Amino acid sequence: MVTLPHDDIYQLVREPIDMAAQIRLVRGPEDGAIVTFDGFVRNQSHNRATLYLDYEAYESMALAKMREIGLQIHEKYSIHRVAIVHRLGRLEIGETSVFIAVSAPHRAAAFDACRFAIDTLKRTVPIWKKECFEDGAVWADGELPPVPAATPRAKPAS
Amino acid sequence: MVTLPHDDIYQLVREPIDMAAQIRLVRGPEDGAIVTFDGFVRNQSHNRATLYLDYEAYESMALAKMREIGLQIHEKYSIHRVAIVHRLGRLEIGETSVFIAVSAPHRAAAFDACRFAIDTLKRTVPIWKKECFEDGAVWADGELPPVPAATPRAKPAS
Amino acid sequence: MPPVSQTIRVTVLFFGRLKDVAGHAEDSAEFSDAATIEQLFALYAARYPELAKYRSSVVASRNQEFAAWDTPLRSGDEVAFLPPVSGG
Amino acid sequence: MPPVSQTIRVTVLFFGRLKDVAGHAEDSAEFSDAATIEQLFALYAARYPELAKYRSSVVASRNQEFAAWDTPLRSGDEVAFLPPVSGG
Repeated sequence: MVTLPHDDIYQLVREPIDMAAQIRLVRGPEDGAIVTFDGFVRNQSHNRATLYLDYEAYESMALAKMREIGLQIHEKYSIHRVAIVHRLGRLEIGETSVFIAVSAPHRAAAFDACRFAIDTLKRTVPIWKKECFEDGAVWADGELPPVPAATPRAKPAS
Repeated sequence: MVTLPHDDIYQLVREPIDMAAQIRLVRGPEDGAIVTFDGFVRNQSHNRATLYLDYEAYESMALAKMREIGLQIHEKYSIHRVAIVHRLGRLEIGETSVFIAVSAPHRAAAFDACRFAIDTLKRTVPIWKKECFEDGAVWADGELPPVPAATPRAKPAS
Repeated sequence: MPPVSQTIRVTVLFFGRLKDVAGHAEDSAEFSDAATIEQLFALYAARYPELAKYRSSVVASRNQEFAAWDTPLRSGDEVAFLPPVSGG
Repeated sequence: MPPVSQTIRVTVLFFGRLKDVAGHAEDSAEFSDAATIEQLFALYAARYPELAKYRSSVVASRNQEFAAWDTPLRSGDEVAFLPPVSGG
């Protein structure tokens, strides 16, 4: 079991994300590489012009799941620090909704960990976006998180 | 043959790299993802404490090879823009030596292209670093670029 | 000895389109006997028939952990019904 | 008609540790007859014997393109001898 470094960053914010600040915070003198993922609002979805997006989260659980992703990538890859920041509320075209930065002594681990982090975030972190178009708003299609099929405790041996 | 977008960025610089500016420059309204690679000076090499690094390049060829990498990733992946910036001269611990940013509508292409770009840069772009330690300086171990084994033109059919 | 009370009181949260269908984000529910997350959902599906249509595209959590539908409820639990996630 | 001059004049560049061994970054060389990059390297290896030790860990370029050792030189070419690259 790996303990999470105290200087990892897991945040839900309602203001623009300062990416340069996050990059500085994950940077250590023993590192050599930082890979970042910056996900931002596209101007269209399924060929309809997007006006803006509105993000909401189950905040306490989302933060717990973000920390769990951090724990997983520390276990799987030789990385140093990670920052995972997701913005909530109304976001305009081009604004960053999620930013992930991973530092590591070597680049392969930083690439693998950053990619694992965003792929896992999109499948497991309870955050939802509503896409707002000229003629209305719809909840975006999403992914159903993997959930235990049955609880062993619910079926005690008789 | 893909033509390189005019707004791709290929630079050799002698001042600190403004990463936030590069990220802004590759960002387009039709994109949704930017992956960046930030390579910077580690505080040690082979367990010796590094004081600083000194980078030199065969500048005209290095820029040509950087552009060639851009062309390759535009051909291989569905990306929008790329910035590849390498710094030369004396770099202190923690300073960025190379920064690559790739924007794309979807994240998989951005990850693949950014990783291909740095992997290829490290094998093919004529740049060299001298590692300066307390007790002297050495040229870093590097990779021998792949070169054609023989020139067909040199052996005309007789 | 008096009989032990079986009353189970849980907090229930709805997110995304489920919040729109249920008409509210948070509620509380009470059971006089043992119940599972599945039974809790059925309670709301009976109250808001449109909710039943989403059953196959809903996952549940209990105390901020994804949970199987047969998970038994305990008093004080926070149960959430979550549509497919679309963060990032 | 006068005989066509065969003189080939090329610019030669050394980088990294090869620059240290050759003692300079740039030179120019002349051949009175056809020559290859290999022959150009041999010329400098004869002048700077330590250079010969690096032959197996050197690649050459001609006019900013990596080039095979048997590439024939043309007047005006810029040839560079490059040790293993270590950018990034």
